[in-house]
Amino acid sequence: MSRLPTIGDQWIVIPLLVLLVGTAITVIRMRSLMAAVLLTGIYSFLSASWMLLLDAPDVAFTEAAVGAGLSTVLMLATLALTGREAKAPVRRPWGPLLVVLVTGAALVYGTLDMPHYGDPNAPIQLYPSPSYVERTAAETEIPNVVTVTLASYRGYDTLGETTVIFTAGIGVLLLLRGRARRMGAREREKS
Amino acid sequence: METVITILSWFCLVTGSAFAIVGGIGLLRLPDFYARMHGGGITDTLGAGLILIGLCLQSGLSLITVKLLLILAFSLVASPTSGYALAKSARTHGLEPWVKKGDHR
Amino acid sequence: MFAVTMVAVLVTMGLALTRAALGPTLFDRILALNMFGTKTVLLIAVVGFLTGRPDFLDLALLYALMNFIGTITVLRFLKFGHFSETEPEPEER
Amino acid sequence: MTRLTILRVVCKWMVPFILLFALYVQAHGDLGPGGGFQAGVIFAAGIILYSLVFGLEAGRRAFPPRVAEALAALGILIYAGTGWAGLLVGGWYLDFPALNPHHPAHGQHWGVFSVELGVGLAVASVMTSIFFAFAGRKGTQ
Repeated sequence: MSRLPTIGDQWIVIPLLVLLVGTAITVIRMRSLMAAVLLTGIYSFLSASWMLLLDAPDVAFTEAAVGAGLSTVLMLATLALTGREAKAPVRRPWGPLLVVLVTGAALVYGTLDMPHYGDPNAPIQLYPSPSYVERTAAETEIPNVVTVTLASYRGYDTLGETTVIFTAGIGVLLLLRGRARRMGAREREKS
Repeated sequence: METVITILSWFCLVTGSAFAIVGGIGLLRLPDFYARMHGGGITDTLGAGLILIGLCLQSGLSLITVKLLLILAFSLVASPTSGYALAKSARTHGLEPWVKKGDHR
Repeated sequence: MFAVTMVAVLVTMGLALTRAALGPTLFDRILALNMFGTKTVLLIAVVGFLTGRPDFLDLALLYALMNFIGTITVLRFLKFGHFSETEPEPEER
Repeated sequence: MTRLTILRVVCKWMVPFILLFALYVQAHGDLGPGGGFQAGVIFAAGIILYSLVFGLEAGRRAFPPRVAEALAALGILIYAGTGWAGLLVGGWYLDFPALNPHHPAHGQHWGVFSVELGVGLAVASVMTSIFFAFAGRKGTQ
Protein backbone atom coordinates (compact mmCIF):
# COMPACT_ATOMS: atom_id res chain seq x y z
CA MET A 1 0.00 0.00 0.00
CA SER A 2 2.85 2.38 0.75
CA ARG A 3 4.41 1.88 -2.66
CA LEU A 4 4.05 4.80 -5.03
CA PRO A 5 2.94 3.98 -8.57
CA THR A 6 5.79 3.76 -11.03
CA ILE A 7 6.08 3.79 -14.78
CA GLY A 8 6.24 -0.01 -14.57
CA ASP A 9 2.62 -0.10 -13.47
CA GLN A 10 1.58 2.42 -16.05
CA TRP A 11 2.58 0.69 -19.26
CA ILE A 12 0.44 -2.36 -18.56
CA VAL A 13 -2.58 -0.12 -18.58
CA ILE A 14 -2.10 0.94 -22.20
CA PRO A 15 -2.56 -2.46 -23.93
CA LEU A 16 -5.45 -3.18 -21.57
CA LEU A 17 -7.16 0.04 -22.58
CA VAL A 18 -6.53 -0.73 -26.26
CA LEU A 19 -8.14 -4.15 -25.80
CA LEU A 20 -11.01 -2.48 -23.93
CA VAL A 21 -11.69 -0.07 -26.78
CA GLY A 22 -11.42 -2.91 -29.30
CA THR A 23 -13.97 -4.95 -27.36
CA ALA A 24 -16.33 -2.00 -27.11
CA ILE A 25 -16.22 -1.36 -30.86
CA THR A 26 -16.79 -5.05 -31.56
CA VAL A 27 -19.80 -5.11 -29.24
CA ILE A 28 -21.31 -2.16 -31.08
CA ARG A 29 -20.78 -3.75 -34.50
CA MET A 30 -22.25 -7.08 -33.42
CA ARG A 31 -25.73 -7.95 -34.77
CA SER A 32 -26.06 -11.24 -32.90
CA LEU A 33 -27.13 -10.41 -29.37
CA MET A 34 -25.68 -13.65 -27.98
CA ALA A 35 -22.26 -12.69 -29.27
CA ALA A 36 -22.70 -9.22 -27.83
CA VAL A 37 -23.44 -10.72 -24.41
CA LEU A 38 -20.31 -12.88 -24.66
CA LEU A 39 -18.18 -9.89 -25.61
CA THR A 40 -19.67 -7.94 -22.72
CA GLY A 41 -18.28 -10.69 -20.51
CA ILE A 42 -14.84 -10.09 -22.02
CA TYR A 43 -15.28 -6.36 -21.50
CA SER A 44 -16.07 -6.96 -17.88
CA PHE A 45 -12.98 -9.13 -17.39
CA LEU A 46 -10.84 -6.44 -18.98
CA SER A 47 -12.26 -3.57 -17.00
CA ALA A 48 -11.87 -5.56 -13.78
CA SER A 49 -8.18 -6.11 -14.57
CA TRP A 50 -7.84 -2.44 -15.28
CA MET A 51 -9.42 -1.49 -11.94
CA LEU A 52 -7.05 -3.91 -10.26
CA LEU A 53 -4.08 -2.17 -11.86
CA LEU A 54 -5.41 1.14 -10.57
CA ASP A 55 -5.13 -0.32 -7.05
CA ALA A 56 -8.82 -0.86 -6.45
CA PRO A 57 -9.02 -4.60 -5.71
CA ASP A 58 -12.38 -4.30 -3.95
CA VAL A 59 -13.99 -2.70 -6.98
CA ALA A 60 -12.34 -5.25 -9.25
CA PHE A 61 -13.70 -8.01 -7.02
CA THR A 62 -17.21 -6.67 -7.38
CA GLU A 63 -16.85 -6.16 -11.12
CA ALA A 64 -15.57 -9.70 -11.60
CA ALA A 65 -18.33 -11.22 -9.48
CA VAL A 66 -21.21 -9.18 -10.87
CA GLY A 67 -20.10 -8.21 -14.36
CA ALA A 68 -18.56 -11.44 -15.56
CA GLY A 69 -20.75 -13.89 -13.68
CA LEU A 70 -24.20 -12.74 -12.71
CA SER A 71 -24.92 -10.13 -15.33
CA THR A 72 -24.12 -12.63 -18.10
CA VAL A 73 -26.65 -14.99 -16.57
CA LEU A 74 -29.31 -12.30 -16.23
CA MET A 75 -28.71 -10.90 -19.71
CA LEU A 76 -29.08 -14.37 -21.18
CA ALA A 77 -32.25 -14.86 -19.15
CA THR A 78 -33.50 -11.66 -20.74
CA LEU A 79 -32.48 -12.86 -24.19
CA ALA A 80 -34.67 -15.90 -23.64
CA LEU A 81 -37.64 -13.52 -23.55
CA THR A 82 -36.58 -11.36 -26.48
CA GLY A 83 -35.12 -12.07 -29.89
CA ARG A 84 -31.56 -13.15 -30.48
CA GLU A 85 -30.76 -10.72 -33.28
CA ALA A 86 -30.61 -6.96 -33.17
CA LYS A 87 -32.60 -5.21 -35.86
CA ALA A 88 -30.50 -3.31 -38.36
CA PRO A 89 -30.82 0.43 -37.82
CA VAL A 90 -33.31 2.00 -40.19
CA ARG A 91 -31.36 5.18 -40.80
CA ARG A 92 -27.97 6.52 -39.95
CA PRO A 93 -28.19 8.19 -36.53
CA TRP A 94 -26.12 11.27 -37.31
CA GLY A 95 -27.79 13.50 -34.71
CA PRO A 96 -27.09 11.21 -31.73
CA LEU A 97 -23.55 10.68 -33.02
CA LEU A 98 -23.00 14.44 -32.93
CA VAL A 99 -24.38 14.65 -29.38
CA VAL A 100 -22.13 11.80 -28.25
CA LEU A 101 -19.05 13.33 -29.88
CA VAL A 102 -19.67 16.73 -28.30
CA THR A 103 -20.27 15.18 -24.87
CA GLY A 104 -17.15 13.05 -25.21
CA ALA A 105 -15.06 16.05 -26.21
CA ALA A 106 -16.41 18.01 -23.25
CA LEU A 107 -15.55 15.12 -20.89
CA VAL A 108 -12.04 14.80 -22.31
CA TYR A 109 -11.63 18.55 -21.95
CA GLY A 110 -12.72 18.17 -18.32
CA THR A 111 -10.08 15.53 -17.62
CA LEU A 112 -7.35 18.01 -18.57
CA ASP A 113 -7.94 19.76 -15.26
CA MET A 114 -7.82 16.58 -13.23
CA PRO A 115 -4.70 15.74 -11.24
CA HIS A 116 -2.44 13.00 -12.56
CA TYR A 117 -2.91 9.43 -11.42
CA GLY A 118 -1.12 8.92 -8.11
CA ASP A 119 -0.41 12.62 -7.65
CA PRO A 120 0.19 13.07 -3.89
CA ASN A 121 -1.20 16.61 -4.03
CA ALA A 122 -4.50 15.64 -5.60
CA PRO A 123 -7.48 16.84 -3.55
CA ILE A 124 -8.67 13.28 -2.90
CA GLN A 125 -5.35 12.47 -1.20
CA LEU A 126 -5.50 15.59 0.95
CA TYR A 127 -8.97 15.83 2.38
CA PRO A 128 -11.05 12.80 3.34
CA SER A 129 -8.82 9.79 2.70
CA PRO A 130 -5.94 10.42 5.10
CA SER A 131 -8.20 10.78 8.10
CA TYR A 132 -9.91 7.47 7.28
CA VAL A 133 -6.64 5.71 6.58
CA GLU A 134 -5.09 6.98 9.78
CA ARG A 135 -8.12 6.39 11.96
CA THR A 136 -8.87 2.91 10.69
CA ALA A 137 -5.77 1.25 12.05
CA ALA A 138 -6.08 2.87 15.45
CA GLU A 139 -9.82 2.62 15.93
CA THR A 140 -10.75 -0.74 14.46
CA GLU A 141 -7.65 -2.92 14.04
CA ILE A 142 -9.03 -4.00 10.66
CA PRO A 143 -6.47 -3.88 7.85
CA ASN A 144 -8.88 -3.34 4.96
CA VAL A 145 -9.72 0.34 4.96
CA VAL A 146 -12.37 -0.09 2.27
CA THR A 147 -14.37 -2.53 4.35
CA VAL A 148 -14.24 -0.29 7.41
CA THR A 149 -15.18 2.79 5.42
CA LEU A 150 -18.14 1.04 3.86
CA ALA A 151 -19.41 -0.78 6.89
CA SER A 152 -18.58 1.60 9.70
CA TYR A 153 -17.77 5.18 8.75
CA ARG A 154 -20.32 5.14 5.95
CA GLY A 155 -22.64 2.68 7.65
CA TYR A 156 -25.80 4.60 6.86
CA ASP A 157 -25.01 4.66 3.14
CA THR A 158 -24.39 0.93 3.05
CA LEU A 159 -27.62 0.31 4.94
CA GLY A 160 -29.37 2.35 2.28
CA GLU A 161 -27.65 0.42 -0.52
CA THR A 162 -28.58 -2.92 0.97
CA THR A 163 -32.15 -1.75 1.29
CA VAL A 164 -32.09 -0.67 -2.35
CA ILE A 165 -30.95 -4.16 -3.40
CA PHE A 166 -33.66 -5.70 -1.25
CA THR A 167 -36.31 -3.40 -2.69
CA ALA A 168 -35.15 -4.08 -6.24
CA GLY A 169 -35.36 -7.80 -5.58
CA ILE A 170 -38.89 -7.48 -4.21
CA GLY A 171 -39.86 -5.36 -7.20
CA VAL A 172 -38.58 -7.93 -9.69
CA LEU A 173 -40.28 -10.75 -7.82
CA LEU A 174 -43.60 -8.89 -7.69
CA LEU A 175 -43.46 -8.01 -11.39
CA LEU A 176 -42.46 -11.42 -12.71
CA ARG A 177 -44.43 -13.57 -10.34
CA GLY A 178 -47.57 -11.46 -10.46
CA ARG A 179 -47.56 -11.69 -14.21
CA ALA A 180 -46.97 -15.43 -14.18
CA ARG A 181 -49.92 -15.90 -11.82
CA ARG A 182 -52.21 -13.76 -13.95
CA MET A 183 -51.29 -15.67 -17.07
CA GLY A 184 -51.86 -18.95 -15.26
CA ALA A 185 -55.33 -17.77 -14.18
CA ARG A 186 -56.16 -16.76 -17.75
CA GLU A 187 -55.17 -20.19 -19.04
CA ARG A 188 -57.36 -21.83 -16.41
CA GLU A 189 -60.31 -19.71 -17.48
CA LYS A 190 -59.84 -20.79 -21.08
CA SER A 191 -59.84 -24.49 -20.32
CA MET B 1 19.59 -24.84 -4.48
CA GLU B 2 18.02 -21.44 -4.71
CA THR B 3 19.56 -20.79 -8.13
CA VAL B 4 18.23 -24.10 -9.36
CA ILE B 5 14.73 -23.18 -8.24
CA THR B 6 14.99 -19.73 -9.78
CA ILE B 7 16.21 -21.11 -13.09
CA LEU B 8 13.49 -23.74 -13.03
CA SER B 9 10.85 -21.14 -12.33
CA TRP B 10 12.04 -18.86 -15.13
CA PHE B 11 12.10 -21.85 -17.44
CA CYS B 12 8.50 -22.65 -16.52
CA LEU B 13 7.41 -19.05 -16.97
CA VAL B 14 9.06 -18.69 -20.37
CA THR B 15 7.87 -22.01 -21.77
CA GLY B 16 4.41 -21.29 -20.38
CA SER B 17 4.38 -17.93 -22.15
CA ALA B 18 5.54 -19.59 -25.35
CA PHE B 19 2.76 -22.17 -25.11
CA ALA B 20 0.23 -19.42 -24.41
CA ILE B 21 1.24 -17.51 -27.54
CA VAL B 22 1.36 -20.67 -29.66
CA GLY B 23 -2.13 -21.59 -28.47
CA GLY B 24 -3.34 -18.08 -29.20
CA ILE B 25 -1.97 -18.25 -32.75
CA GLY B 26 -3.59 -21.65 -33.11
CA LEU B 27 -6.90 -20.22 -31.95
CA LEU B 28 -6.63 -17.58 -34.61
CA ARG B 29 -5.20 -19.56 -37.53
CA LEU B 30 -6.58 -23.09 -37.42
CA PRO B 31 -9.26 -23.84 -40.00
CA ASP B 32 -12.36 -24.78 -38.01
CA PHE B 33 -13.91 -24.76 -34.58
CA TYR B 34 -12.80 -28.22 -33.46
CA ALA B 35 -9.22 -27.55 -34.50
CA ARG B 36 -9.32 -24.21 -32.73
CA MET B 37 -10.37 -25.95 -29.52
CA HIS B 38 -6.99 -27.62 -29.65
CA GLY B 39 -5.27 -24.23 -29.56
CA GLY B 40 -7.48 -23.12 -26.71
CA GLY B 41 -6.67 -26.33 -24.87
CA ILE B 42 -2.93 -25.70 -25.14
CA THR B 43 -3.14 -22.27 -23.54
CA ASP B 44 -5.61 -23.33 -20.89
CA THR B 45 -3.71 -26.34 -19.60
CA LEU B 46 -0.06 -26.23 -20.62
CA GLY B 47 0.35 -22.46 -20.80
CA ALA B 48 -1.61 -21.63 -17.67
CA GLY B 49 -0.24 -24.64 -15.82
CA LEU B 50 3.40 -23.86 -16.53
CA ILE B 51 3.02 -20.17 -15.72
CA LEU B 52 1.27 -20.96 -12.43
CA ILE B 53 3.90 -23.57 -11.52
CA GLY B 54 6.60 -21.00 -12.29
CA LEU B 55 4.89 -18.51 -9.97
CA CYS B 56 4.60 -21.23 -7.30
CA LEU B 57 8.35 -21.83 -7.47
CA GLN B 58 8.88 -18.08 -7.11
CA SER B 59 6.83 -17.76 -3.96
CA GLY B 60 8.29 -20.63 -1.97
CA LEU B 61 6.33 -22.35 0.77
CA SER B 62 3.56 -20.01 1.83
CA LEU B 63 -0.13 -19.34 1.65
CA ILE B 64 0.44 -17.82 -1.77
CA THR B 65 1.63 -21.16 -3.10
CA VAL B 66 -1.44 -22.83 -1.68
CA LYS B 67 -3.68 -20.33 -3.44
CA LEU B 68 -1.76 -20.72 -6.69
CA LEU B 69 -2.10 -24.48 -6.45
CA LEU B 70 -5.83 -24.05 -5.83
CA ILE B 71 -6.13 -21.92 -8.97
CA LEU B 72 -4.07 -24.49 -10.86
CA ALA B 73 -6.22 -27.38 -9.66
CA PHE B 74 -9.37 -25.46 -10.45
CA SER B 75 -8.33 -24.47 -13.94
CA LEU B 76 -7.06 -27.97 -14.69
CA VAL B 77 -10.51 -29.31 -13.83
CA ALA B 78 -12.65 -26.49 -15.15
CA SER B 79 -11.24 -25.77 -18.57
CA PRO B 80 -11.26 -29.36 -19.92
CA THR B 81 -14.77 -29.72 -18.55
CA SER B 82 -16.03 -26.62 -20.27
CA GLY B 83 -14.13 -27.64 -23.40
CA TYR B 84 -15.86 -31.00 -23.34
CA ALA B 85 -19.27 -29.42 -22.84
CA LEU B 86 -18.52 -26.93 -25.60
CA ALA B 87 -17.50 -29.59 -28.12
CA LYS B 88 -20.49 -31.74 -27.26
CA SER B 89 -22.82 -28.78 -27.56
CA ALA B 90 -21.32 -27.81 -30.92
CA ARG B 91 -21.72 -31.37 -32.16
CA THR B 92 -25.37 -31.58 -31.10
CA HIS B 93 -25.98 -28.24 -32.82
CA GLY B 94 -24.77 -29.84 -36.02
CA LEU B 95 -21.44 -28.14 -36.51
CA GLU B 96 -19.51 -30.44 -38.84
CA PRO B 97 -15.76 -30.89 -38.47
CA TRP B 98 -13.63 -29.50 -41.27
CA VAL B 99 -12.14 -32.15 -43.53
CA LYS B 100 -9.39 -31.88 -46.07
CA LYS B 101 -10.68 -31.44 -49.61
CA GLY B 102 -8.27 -33.18 -51.93
CA ASP B 103 -4.57 -32.60 -51.46
CA HIS B 104 -4.21 -29.01 -52.56
CA ARG B 105 -4.43 -27.70 -48.99
CA MET C 1 10.96 -11.75 -16.51
CA PHE C 2 7.46 -11.35 -15.12
CA ALA C 3 7.13 -8.62 -17.71
CA VAL C 4 7.90 -11.10 -20.50
CA THR C 5 5.20 -13.44 -19.23
CA MET C 6 2.79 -10.56 -18.98
CA VAL C 7 3.47 -9.42 -22.52
CA ALA C 8 2.91 -12.98 -23.71
CA VAL C 9 -0.39 -13.14 -21.84
CA LEU C 10 -1.46 -9.79 -23.26
CA VAL C 11 -0.61 -10.91 -26.79
CA THR C 12 -2.63 -14.07 -26.26
CA MET C 13 -5.53 -11.99 -24.98
CA GLY C 14 -5.34 -9.90 -28.13
CA LEU C 15 -5.40 -13.03 -30.31
CA ALA C 16 -8.36 -14.43 -28.38
CA LEU C 17 -10.18 -11.13 -28.71
CA THR C 18 -9.60 -11.16 -32.46
CA ARG C 19 -11.07 -14.64 -32.64
CA ALA C 20 -14.03 -13.52 -30.55
CA ALA C 21 -14.59 -10.62 -32.92
CA LEU C 22 -14.14 -12.67 -36.12
CA GLY C 23 -15.49 -16.00 -34.95
CA PRO C 24 -17.78 -17.28 -37.68
CA THR C 25 -19.83 -19.44 -35.31
CA LEU C 26 -21.01 -18.70 -31.81
CA PHE C 27 -18.94 -21.60 -30.48
CA ASP C 28 -15.74 -19.93 -31.61
CA ARG C 29 -16.75 -16.92 -29.60
CA ILE C 30 -17.52 -19.01 -26.52
CA LEU C 31 -14.15 -20.72 -26.87
CA ALA C 32 -12.44 -17.33 -27.16
CA LEU C 33 -14.34 -16.05 -24.11
CA ASN C 34 -13.27 -19.07 -22.09
CA MET C 35 -9.66 -18.65 -23.12
CA PHE C 36 -9.82 -14.93 -22.46
CA GLY C 37 -11.00 -15.61 -18.91
CA THR C 38 -8.12 -18.02 -18.29
CA LYS C 39 -5.66 -15.47 -19.60
CA THR C 40 -7.15 -12.84 -17.30
CA VAL C 41 -6.54 -15.16 -14.36
CA LEU C 42 -2.91 -15.49 -15.42
CA LEU C 43 -2.59 -11.75 -15.96
CA ILE C 44 -3.90 -11.04 -12.46
CA ALA C 45 -1.56 -13.58 -10.90
CA VAL C 46 1.47 -12.26 -12.76
CA VAL C 47 0.57 -8.63 -12.07
CA GLY C 48 0.20 -9.50 -8.41
CA PHE C 49 3.75 -10.80 -8.39
CA LEU C 50 5.08 -7.93 -10.47
CA THR C 51 3.69 -5.29 -8.14
CA GLY C 52 4.48 -7.31 -5.04
CA ARG C 53 0.88 -7.71 -3.91
CA PRO C 54 0.09 -11.42 -4.02
CA ASP C 55 -3.23 -10.87 -2.24
CA PHE C 56 -4.59 -10.37 -5.74
CA LEU C 57 -4.69 -14.15 -5.97
CA ASP C 58 -8.14 -14.24 -4.36
CA LEU C 59 -9.27 -12.25 -7.34
CA ALA C 60 -7.63 -14.65 -9.75
CA LEU C 61 -9.47 -17.54 -8.11
CA LEU C 62 -12.74 -15.64 -8.37
CA TYR C 63 -12.11 -14.96 -12.06
CA ALA C 64 -11.51 -18.64 -12.69
CA LEU C 65 -14.80 -19.50 -10.96
CA MET C 66 -16.78 -16.86 -12.80
CA ASN C 67 -15.27 -17.85 -16.12
CA PHE C 68 -16.40 -21.42 -15.64
CA ILE C 69 -19.87 -20.39 -14.53
CA GLY C 70 -20.21 -18.01 -17.48
CA THR C 71 -19.25 -20.68 -20.00
CA ILE C 72 -21.61 -23.24 -18.51
CA THR C 73 -24.42 -20.67 -18.48
CA VAL C 74 -23.96 -19.84 -22.14
CA LEU C 75 -23.87 -23.52 -23.12
CA ARG C 76 -26.94 -24.26 -21.09
CA PHE C 77 -28.71 -21.37 -22.73
CA LEU C 78 -27.69 -22.56 -26.20
CA LYS C 79 -29.06 -26.00 -25.46
CA PHE C 80 -32.51 -24.92 -24.35
CA GLY C 81 -32.89 -21.30 -25.44
CA HIS C 82 -33.98 -20.39 -21.94
CA PHE C 83 -33.32 -21.51 -18.41
CA SER C 84 -36.68 -22.95 -17.47
CA GLU C 85 -36.72 -26.59 -18.40
CA THR C 86 -39.06 -27.81 -21.01
CA GLU C 87 -36.99 -30.91 -21.60
CA PRO C 88 -37.14 -32.78 -18.31
CA GLU C 89 -34.10 -34.78 -17.43
CA PRO C 90 -35.33 -38.19 -16.44
CA GLU C 91 -32.17 -39.36 -14.75
CA GLU C 92 -32.63 -36.79 -12.00
CA ARG C 93 -36.03 -37.87 -10.80
CA MET D 1 -27.04 -40.04 -16.87
CA THR D 2 -26.59 -39.97 -20.59
CA ARG D 3 -25.77 -36.37 -21.43
CA LEU D 4 -22.88 -34.33 -20.12
CA THR D 5 -21.99 -36.78 -17.38
CA ILE D 6 -18.56 -35.24 -16.88
CA LEU D 7 -20.09 -31.83 -16.39
CA ARG D 8 -22.46 -33.14 -13.75
CA VAL D 9 -19.75 -34.93 -11.81
CA VAL D 10 -17.39 -31.97 -11.94
CA CYS D 11 -20.09 -29.55 -10.85
CA LYS D 12 -21.13 -31.78 -8.01
CA TRP D 13 -17.57 -31.45 -6.72
CA MET D 14 -17.17 -27.84 -7.57
CA VAL D 15 -20.29 -26.25 -6.10
CA PRO D 16 -19.29 -26.90 -2.46
CA PHE D 17 -15.94 -25.24 -3.11
CA ILE D 18 -17.61 -22.21 -4.65
CA LEU D 19 -19.86 -21.88 -1.61
CA LEU D 20 -16.84 -22.34 0.66
CA PHE D 21 -15.01 -19.65 -1.28
CA ALA D 22 -17.99 -17.36 -0.77
CA LEU D 23 -17.81 -17.95 2.97
CA TYR D 24 -14.06 -17.29 2.85
CA VAL D 25 -14.63 -14.00 1.07
CA GLN D 26 -17.32 -13.13 3.60
CA ALA D 27 -15.11 -13.82 6.59
CA HIS D 28 -11.94 -12.51 5.01
CA GLY D 29 -13.41 -9.17 3.98
CA ASP D 30 -11.79 -7.49 6.96
CA LEU D 31 -8.32 -8.56 5.89
CA GLY D 32 -8.25 -8.64 2.12
CA PRO D 33 -10.37 -7.54 -0.79
CA GLY D 34 -13.95 -8.63 -0.64
CA GLY D 35 -16.79 -8.39 1.80
CA GLY D 36 -20.46 -9.06 2.19
CA PHE D 37 -21.61 -7.94 -1.22
CA GLN D 38 -19.04 -9.92 -3.16
CA ALA D 39 -19.52 -12.98 -0.97
CA GLY D 40 -23.26 -12.82 -1.53
CA VAL D 41 -22.81 -12.65 -5.28
CA ILE D 42 -20.39 -15.59 -5.29
CA PHE D 43 -22.77 -17.63 -3.15
CA ALA D 44 -25.61 -16.85 -5.54
CA ALA D 45 -23.36 -17.80 -8.47
CA GLY D 46 -22.73 -21.18 -6.83
CA ILE D 47 -26.46 -21.82 -6.45
CA ILE D 48 -27.03 -20.67 -10.04
CA LEU D 49 -24.36 -23.06 -11.34
CA TYR D 50 -26.03 -25.88 -9.44
CA SER D 51 -29.45 -25.12 -10.83
CA LEU D 52 -28.07 -24.72 -14.36
CA VAL D 53 -26.45 -28.11 -14.35
CA PHE D 54 -28.95 -30.12 -12.34
CA GLY D 55 -32.09 -28.32 -13.40
CA LEU D 56 -34.08 -25.50 -11.96
CA GLU D 57 -36.18 -27.80 -9.81
CA ALA D 58 -33.12 -29.23 -8.08
CA GLY D 59 -31.87 -25.70 -7.47
CA ARG D 60 -35.22 -24.75 -5.97
CA ARG D 61 -35.07 -27.77 -3.72
CA ALA D 62 -31.54 -26.88 -2.59
CA PHE D 63 -32.34 -23.25 -1.87
CA PRO D 64 -36.13 -22.82 -1.76
CA PRO D 65 -37.31 -19.40 -3.01
CA ARG D 66 -39.40 -19.02 0.14
CA VAL D 67 -36.30 -19.43 2.29
CA ALA D 68 -34.40 -17.05 0.02
CA GLU D 69 -37.01 -14.35 0.47
CA ALA D 70 -37.03 -14.82 4.23
CA LEU D 71 -33.23 -14.70 4.33
CA ALA D 72 -33.16 -11.48 2.31
CA ALA D 73 -35.39 -9.84 4.89
CA LEU D 74 -33.32 -11.37 7.67
CA GLY D 75 -30.17 -9.86 6.18
CA ILE D 76 -31.62 -6.35 6.29
CA LEU D 77 -32.87 -7.08 9.79
CA ILE D 78 -29.39 -8.11 10.93
CA TYR D 79 -27.96 -4.88 9.53
CA ALA D 80 -30.61 -2.69 11.08
CA GLY D 81 -30.49 -4.73 14.28
CA THR D 82 -26.78 -4.01 14.62
CA GLY D 83 -27.76 -0.37 14.51
CA TRP D 84 -30.37 -0.85 17.20
CA ALA D 85 -27.84 -2.73 19.33
CA GLY D 86 -25.85 0.48 19.35
CA LEU D 87 -28.93 2.30 20.63
CA LEU D 88 -29.58 -0.35 23.29
CA VAL D 89 -26.15 -0.03 24.85
CA GLY D 90 -26.50 3.71 25.02
CA GLY D 91 -24.76 4.92 21.88
CA TRP D 92 -26.10 6.19 18.58
CA TYR D 93 -27.66 4.21 15.77
CA LEU D 94 -24.93 2.10 14.07
CA ASP D 95 -22.51 3.15 16.83
CA PHE D 96 -20.10 0.21 16.72
CA PRO D 97 -17.49 1.32 19.27
CA ALA D 98 -20.24 1.51 21.89
CA LEU D 99 -20.85 -2.24 21.50
CA ASN D 100 -17.79 -2.99 23.60
CA PRO D 101 -17.09 -0.11 25.97
CA HIS D 102 -13.91 -1.67 27.33
CA HIS D 103 -12.34 -2.13 23.93
CA PRO D 104 -13.90 0.12 21.26
CA ALA D 105 -11.79 -1.40 18.49
CA HIS D 106 -13.30 -4.81 19.19
CA GLY D 107 -16.72 -3.22 19.13
CA GLN D 108 -15.95 -1.85 15.68
CA HIS D 109 -14.82 -5.30 14.62
CA TRP D 110 -18.02 -6.96 15.83
CA GLY D 111 -20.15 -4.30 14.24
CA VAL D 112 -18.40 -4.54 10.86
CA PHE D 113 -18.58 -8.32 10.91
CA SER D 114 -22.27 -8.44 11.71
CA VAL D 115 -23.13 -5.74 9.19
CA GLU D 116 -21.20 -7.57 6.48
CA LEU D 117 -23.02 -10.76 7.40
CA GLY D 118 -26.34 -8.97 6.91
CA VAL D 119 -25.25 -7.58 3.54
CA GLY D 120 -24.01 -10.99 2.42
CA LEU D 121 -27.24 -12.75 3.37
CA ALA D 122 -29.41 -10.12 1.72
CA VAL D 123 -27.40 -10.00 -1.51
CA ALA D 124 -27.09 -13.78 -1.87
CA SER D 125 -30.82 -14.31 -1.35
CA VAL D 126 -31.93 -11.43 -3.55
CA MET D 127 -29.65 -12.46 -6.43
CA THR D 128 -30.78 -16.07 -6.20
CA SER D 129 -34.46 -15.17 -6.12
CA ILE D 130 -34.06 -12.81 -9.08
CA PHE D 131 -32.43 -15.63 -11.02
CA PHE D 132 -35.20 -18.06 -10.06
CA ALA D 133 -37.83 -15.52 -11.02
CA PHE D 134 -36.23 -14.88 -14.42
CA ALA D 135 -35.41 -18.47 -15.20
CA GLY D 136 -38.74 -19.81 -14.01
CA ARG D 137 -40.61 -18.01 -16.76
CA LYS D 138 -41.49 -20.34 -19.53
CA GLY D 139 -40.18 -18.48 -22.56
CA THR D 140 -43.21 -16.50 -23.70
CA GLN D 141 -41.63 -16.54 -27.16
